Amino acid sequence: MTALSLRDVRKNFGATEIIRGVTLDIQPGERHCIIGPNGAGKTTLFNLISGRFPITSGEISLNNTRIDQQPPHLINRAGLSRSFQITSIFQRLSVFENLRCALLWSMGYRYSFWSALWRQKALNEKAEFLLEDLNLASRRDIPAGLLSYAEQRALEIGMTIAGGASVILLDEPTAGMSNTETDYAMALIRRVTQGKTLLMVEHDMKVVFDLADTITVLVYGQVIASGPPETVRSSRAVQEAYLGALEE
Amino acid sequence: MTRSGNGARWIWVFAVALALAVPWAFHNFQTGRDSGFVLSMLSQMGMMVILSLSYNMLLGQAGLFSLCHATFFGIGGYATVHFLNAAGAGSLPLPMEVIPLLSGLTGLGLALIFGYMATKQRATAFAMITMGIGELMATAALMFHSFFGGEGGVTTNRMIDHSLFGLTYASGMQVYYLILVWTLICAGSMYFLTQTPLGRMANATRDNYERAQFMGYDPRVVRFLQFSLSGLFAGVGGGLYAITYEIVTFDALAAPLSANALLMAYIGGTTVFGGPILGAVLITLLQSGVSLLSNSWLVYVGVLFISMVMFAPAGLSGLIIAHGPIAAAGRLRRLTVPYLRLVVPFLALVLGFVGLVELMSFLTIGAAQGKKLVLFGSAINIEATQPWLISVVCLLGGGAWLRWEARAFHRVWESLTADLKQRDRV
Amino acid sequence: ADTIKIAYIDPFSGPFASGGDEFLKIFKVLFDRINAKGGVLGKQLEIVPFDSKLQPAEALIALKSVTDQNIPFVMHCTGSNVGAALIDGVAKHNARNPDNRVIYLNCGALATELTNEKCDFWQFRFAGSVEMRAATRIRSLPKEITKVYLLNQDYLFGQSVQADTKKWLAALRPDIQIVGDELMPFGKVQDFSSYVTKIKASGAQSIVTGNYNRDLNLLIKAAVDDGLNIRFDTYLAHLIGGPTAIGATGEGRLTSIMEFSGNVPVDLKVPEAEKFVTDWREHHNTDFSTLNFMTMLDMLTQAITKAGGTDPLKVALALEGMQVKDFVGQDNTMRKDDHQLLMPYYAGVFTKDVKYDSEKTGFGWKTQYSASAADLTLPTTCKMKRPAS
Amino acid sequence: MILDVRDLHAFYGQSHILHGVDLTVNEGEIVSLLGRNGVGRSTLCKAIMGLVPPQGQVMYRGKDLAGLRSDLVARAGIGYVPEDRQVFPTLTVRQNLELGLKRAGKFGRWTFDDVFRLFPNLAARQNNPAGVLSGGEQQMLTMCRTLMGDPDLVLIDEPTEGLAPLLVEQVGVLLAEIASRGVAILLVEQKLTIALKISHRLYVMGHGKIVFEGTPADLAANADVRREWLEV
Amino acid sequence: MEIFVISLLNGLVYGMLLFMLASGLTLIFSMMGVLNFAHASIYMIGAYLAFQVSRVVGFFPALIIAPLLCGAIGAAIEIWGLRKVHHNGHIAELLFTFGLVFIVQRGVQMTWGMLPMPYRVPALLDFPLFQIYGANFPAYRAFMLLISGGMLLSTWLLLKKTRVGLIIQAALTHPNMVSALGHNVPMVFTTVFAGGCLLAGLAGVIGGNYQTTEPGMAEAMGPIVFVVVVFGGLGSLAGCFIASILMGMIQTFAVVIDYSVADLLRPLGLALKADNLLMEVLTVPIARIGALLPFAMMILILLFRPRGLMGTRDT
Ligand SMILES: Nc1ncnc2c1ncn2[C@@H]1O[C@H](COP(=O)(O)OP(=O)(O)OP(=O)(O)O)[C@@H](O)[C@H]1O
Ligand SMILES: Nc1ncnc2c1ncn2[C@@H]1O[C@H](COP(=O)(O)OP(=O)(O)OP(=O)(O)O)[C@@H](O)[C@H]1O
Ligand SMILES: [Mg+2]
Ligand SMILES: [Mg+2]
Repeated sequence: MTALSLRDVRKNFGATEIIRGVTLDIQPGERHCIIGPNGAGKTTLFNLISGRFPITSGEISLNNTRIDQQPPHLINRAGLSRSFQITSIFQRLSVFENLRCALLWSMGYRYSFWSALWRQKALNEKAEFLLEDLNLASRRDIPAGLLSYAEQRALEIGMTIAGGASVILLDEPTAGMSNTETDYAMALIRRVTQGKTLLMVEHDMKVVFDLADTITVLVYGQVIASGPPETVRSSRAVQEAYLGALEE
Repeated sequence: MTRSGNGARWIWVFAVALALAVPWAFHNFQTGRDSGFVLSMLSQMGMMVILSLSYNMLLGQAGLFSLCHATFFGIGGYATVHFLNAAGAGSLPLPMEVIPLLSGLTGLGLALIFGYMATKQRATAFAMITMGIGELMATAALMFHSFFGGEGGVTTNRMIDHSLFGLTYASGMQVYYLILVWTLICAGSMYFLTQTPLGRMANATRDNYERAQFMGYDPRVVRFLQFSLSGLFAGVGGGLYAITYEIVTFDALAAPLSANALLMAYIGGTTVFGGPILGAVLITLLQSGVSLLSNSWLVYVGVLFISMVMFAPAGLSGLIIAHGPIAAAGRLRRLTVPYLRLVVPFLALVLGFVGLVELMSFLTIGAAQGKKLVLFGSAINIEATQPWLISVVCLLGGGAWLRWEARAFHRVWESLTADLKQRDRV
Repeated sequence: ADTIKIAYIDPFSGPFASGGDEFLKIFKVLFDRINAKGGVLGKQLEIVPFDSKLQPAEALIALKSVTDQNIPFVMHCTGSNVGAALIDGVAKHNARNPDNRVIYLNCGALATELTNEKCDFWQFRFAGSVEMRAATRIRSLPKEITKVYLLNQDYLFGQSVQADTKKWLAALRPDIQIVGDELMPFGKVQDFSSYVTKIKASGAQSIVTGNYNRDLNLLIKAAVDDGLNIRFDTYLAHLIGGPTAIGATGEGRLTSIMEFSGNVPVDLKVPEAEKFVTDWREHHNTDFSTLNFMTMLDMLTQAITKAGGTDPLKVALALEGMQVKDFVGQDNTMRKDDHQLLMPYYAGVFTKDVKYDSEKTGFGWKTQYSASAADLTLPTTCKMKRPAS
Repeated sequence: MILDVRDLHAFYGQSHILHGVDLTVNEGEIVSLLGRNGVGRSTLCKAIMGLVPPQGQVMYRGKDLAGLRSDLVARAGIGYVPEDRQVFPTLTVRQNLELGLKRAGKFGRWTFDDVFRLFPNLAARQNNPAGVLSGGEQQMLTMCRTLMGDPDLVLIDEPTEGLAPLLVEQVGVLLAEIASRGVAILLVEQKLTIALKISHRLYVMGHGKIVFEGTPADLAANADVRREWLEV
Repeated sequence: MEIFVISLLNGLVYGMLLFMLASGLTLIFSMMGVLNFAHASIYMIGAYLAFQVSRVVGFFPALIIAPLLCGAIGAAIEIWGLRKVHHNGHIAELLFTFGLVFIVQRGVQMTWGMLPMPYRVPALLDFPLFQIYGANFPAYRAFMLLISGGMLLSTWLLLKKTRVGLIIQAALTHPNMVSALGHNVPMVFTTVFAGGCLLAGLAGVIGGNYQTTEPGMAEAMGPIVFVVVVFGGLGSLAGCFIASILMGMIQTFAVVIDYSVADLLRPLGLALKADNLLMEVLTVPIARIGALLPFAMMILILLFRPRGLMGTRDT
């Protein structure tokens, strides 16, 4: 049983093929990092998995159920949640409301227009708890759009994991963070994704090698290597295509 | 939070008390007669409050720019006429007080149908679909007589002789209180809706519909439900319209009323729940009040509108809210003098502008009527150069002066808010 | 009070403001004329205008304002939709406030039903109903016409015109064949060439139409451009702005049904009225055609005098059945059964061959046919409820 | 000295990105600006160009350009090659290049022929919409488009980002060619190799400030700086 | 056949008139994303100015002067108004133009009064050009076709062939980049808005005497032009052109069709009789609802193609 599995997934934008046959299996509980040069198609891959774009061909399944023809909200309900490379939060809502929104569906409120939010104790407690967890309690009532960049990223992560999905996709969660912020964010991610399946895109090699159980290298829409960090780091092809320039 | 929350509560209490008391301020205790005009205005305000609040469920809360909101208001009105006629004929055994609920359900019914179509899209495409729907319905209302009564509309008699409280609804006063109660019910329900999961997700899809999708919500369903519910309230508003005027014509669902809903919500401010109420009151005053004074009232509405968009995009309520932090810090007094300094040049500007517009319109339109131009209480000879000169001077001088004072005001404001920020940090 | 106030509700803003403004101008002159003669019961008449914005709801709000100010008379001349609302509003107000009644003086809401099914004791209509106009319209059609095309606006007035035209064609001119009968969207058609094509194909000799303003001007323009050589037998081409917009293209083939034109006193040889016309032309660019307004005010002042005050019920009773001679000496009667003014109508043709032209276009209305009040005494279906006292 | 940036600050809304940057470029010089992702190098370029409102001084040949509209900055003689390429996708390659010209038909140091000689790929595609070009070709196009405007100083932001090694070589050649025509370059780079190879001087940025300044040799010698501010 | 050919011609002329108005709107709408509700108001101003100017210097100079004046008005609106509300989003821009509609409407009434203006086709063009099935084809209509053809061509050239066109197109996707290449983007936007208003003004000059010049003319033309532009699709001049002609044709042909839905059902043996709303809907002949068809079509196309007929991006 795999948590997430991709079978020869392809994506064309017009005539150009961006994702050229990606096959990938992610085991439950695995921490899987995808690395690769800019424009390799990592974000596109996330977009395909999460249903933002339809795939051109191939197969994607979540917990052995096909999800590749489904709209994003159904995929989410099936237990997959993602974050965005470009921060994507509800700008005008307060931090607390952002988190509460992220909790709503999973706690069974659906489209309810008869239950008053302020009376939902369990919901509010959970949101407050998350707020503490994310270290955002002091910013509780500030519109999310006014948070600092790092705080927004933290909120983004918080909203992604709030719904309690079993498979989490994080797109460059630490992009634009300072070293200490990055360390903090990584600790947070480690903590909140305990026992979940994590698929993450990241450029920061320190983070990647620290966190990942498995690394996949994507170059021009193709997987050129996949395996435990040591194997990937020592792979010739990977060094040439991605790590080489850094390592001299 | 609690402090401003309490303040807000008192404002509501005050507003309700005011609404209860106002008609008596215009009551003539000697003759025992009410002011019908004032009651009509107040009643009109009541239904417009419902209309603009329900419109803001779309524009402000869900980010949906609808151009057919009057459709649901109007259909509620038409249906109510038929309900009232049936009730009057004895075939609908319902008391008057409950009938607006039926009107609302009619609005809801139609909103379910049109909402299903329109909410398929969002942004401009949504706006254009609703514009089309509005035009279709307005034209249909003129074309199909059995339900809409053509151009003459359909009439009814609200004295159906069936009331929970034994009221006849012959007098405008009784009708006004009926409207007030329903307005409070609607406003309360709409406020409640903003505090429910659906209301919150409407805000969320407004800010970022894509993210909402990745949280398990289908933004289209959110839009659809929000749209339908706003149709429900608009329908109630239309029902009250029918009860007040006892006639509904196609004007009740035509484009100008849709535009009015938009104007009221925007001018009042879409970001705060109560904003549209301010807008509804102001616009009703302008349309029914100022239009008694000047036939050029449309120009004033236009200019007010443009200046609001340019200088106060958050609307009246936005302007008020901006003072919140300063008031909370107890520094409001420091703004008194700067405000007072704005008043004189502002008045000069307004005087000049109004003067010029009225002189102009009297020169070309009014002069032919042989009416005397009465401006600010005194008759004015439009042939003389003097009034023209004064107006131009007021306009230009006031404008320049106001600009200058506005800059000074801006500096004071900036320093105040900067101060507050400083204090926040400490 | 030292003046007798008469409220006047009509559109003064928005796209239809031209009508209200023009009528107000006319009323101003007519009021001055009465006041110059000493007013009524020693009091001056004063007109108090209210903007209806051509919307029933606004008109009803204005009506509240009127009753608040205890103004006993309300005039209203534009829009049958507003007229219907006012009849209803006034009736209900009077029933609910017997101490503060008003009389609705309808000077131009024309739909026939307003003095038939919808008639009311408190409404007096001082303008010919569509039916009266239709009767005049059909009678004035020349003998040689055998094929007509009906084109009307798709709303209350237009439909009314359509129905009554057909009714009187059948009654008076069975020889005429209706080769086309059509309703067009009110104010929405930008291009009439397709209608013209249809009309041409039908072989009609005349378009009989209740269209006015834009809907008439564009129709005639399109027809003339297409070289359609046909008559335009209209109901309302003489309305303000019509002659200006139509201009030379209407010469000799445009006709209209009107209450008055500058050339009527010339034909009838009434120097006093002719002088009024020449005075008018000196100060105004538009025509004076609403003689019925003058008749209305004459009747109203006589009724007030007879009632000895402005009590609406007494004035209303005085108005019922009142007979006066109008400015050009013709008989006018306020019929008691339905409160419809029985008045003469004139059919005029647009031509250079007149003494007084219209709107300084060089063309004016030459009377071709006139129908007297007696001719236009048509049956009514009105079943009026009359107040007990 | 062609460019002298002094105490430059910049913000995105509430977030303070540049915290007082000082930096100079001499006539005809190639200067590299290094640093990790997100330290604010691109923001510096944008602030110089006036695409982000700058606070501080941007002296260009003795004139302060800070706060000017970006088209005026460009007309003063600074060219800008953004990191995200920003080709105009619906326009053809040739039209893209034409837009680089400040006035129609007014060529300076660079002509269509030059460009097409240097990059035969572009010549072959000159009538294709730029949107269909490969990433590498788009990068070439962006640089050439800026050069058509005949700047005396170009700010080039990560020209080798996401390019295959072969193309990276070609970029090196182009940079040399640019410098040989007397144009000064401020090169923002992540890849040390190319920067060390071609630049005359280097700056390293960290947390919105300049944390190191020196020659390539200085940097090569200073392992601390490399470890702390550059390597992963 | 006869009716068909003539209707075709009529539809073409009307379509071209629509296109004259729509071209300016589509320029503004698709370039700047501004839903300019005041477009028809500028059209009206154009007609009035043309009337005023032509009284002094004659029609043909007015044909040039009036649109230029409208362009100047447009530029002023952009510089002192629109530009300032731009950062508040499209709704603010739209509401701004909404306010303008009121002001222009009353402003025109205050300046020229309420009545139609005697603005007529110049004598030089007031003759039938040729006859078809006995119907005249007036020279002025040919002149209109010529002008609108010219507008199509010049808008197309402007967009495709000149650098202004290139800059506008480029600024749509990457305004900052265009600016960094040394082009003054705000000025380009002013130019576009002014250009759109100029086209509206030109349409006013032509439409003002083809139809009538009166204070209601803006309101009459406003909605239908929006329909054309949205139906055609944002950013597509070709779409706008096709939509104009299509709408012209639809409305023209609808008038000629006297059938209703009930007529279609009758041969199927479904004789309907009742006096209710549904019956009324079914028995309305197409000719009566001609004016509604464009709106219905717009709704339909947006439901299934939110970018319109040939739009390059979502509306
Ligand atoms: N909607 C689209 N239409 C056309 N091309 C696209 C689209 N989205 C992405 N691309 C192209 O697909 C390629 C891969 O993009 P993607 O965003 O997946 O890269 P990435 O690996 O996430 O890069 P980065 O590390 O910069 O985030 C790029 O060349 C991009 O231009
Ligand atoms: N439009 C924006 N709004 C808010 N923050 C931004 C924006 N653009 C960039 N930032 C943030 O500003 C900081 C500096 O960004 P900048 O692009 O200048 O970095 P850089 O040094 O060029 O890095 P890179 O290697 O990613 O190009 C980063 O934290 C980035 O996330
Ligand atoms: Mg990415
Ligand atoms: Mg960068």
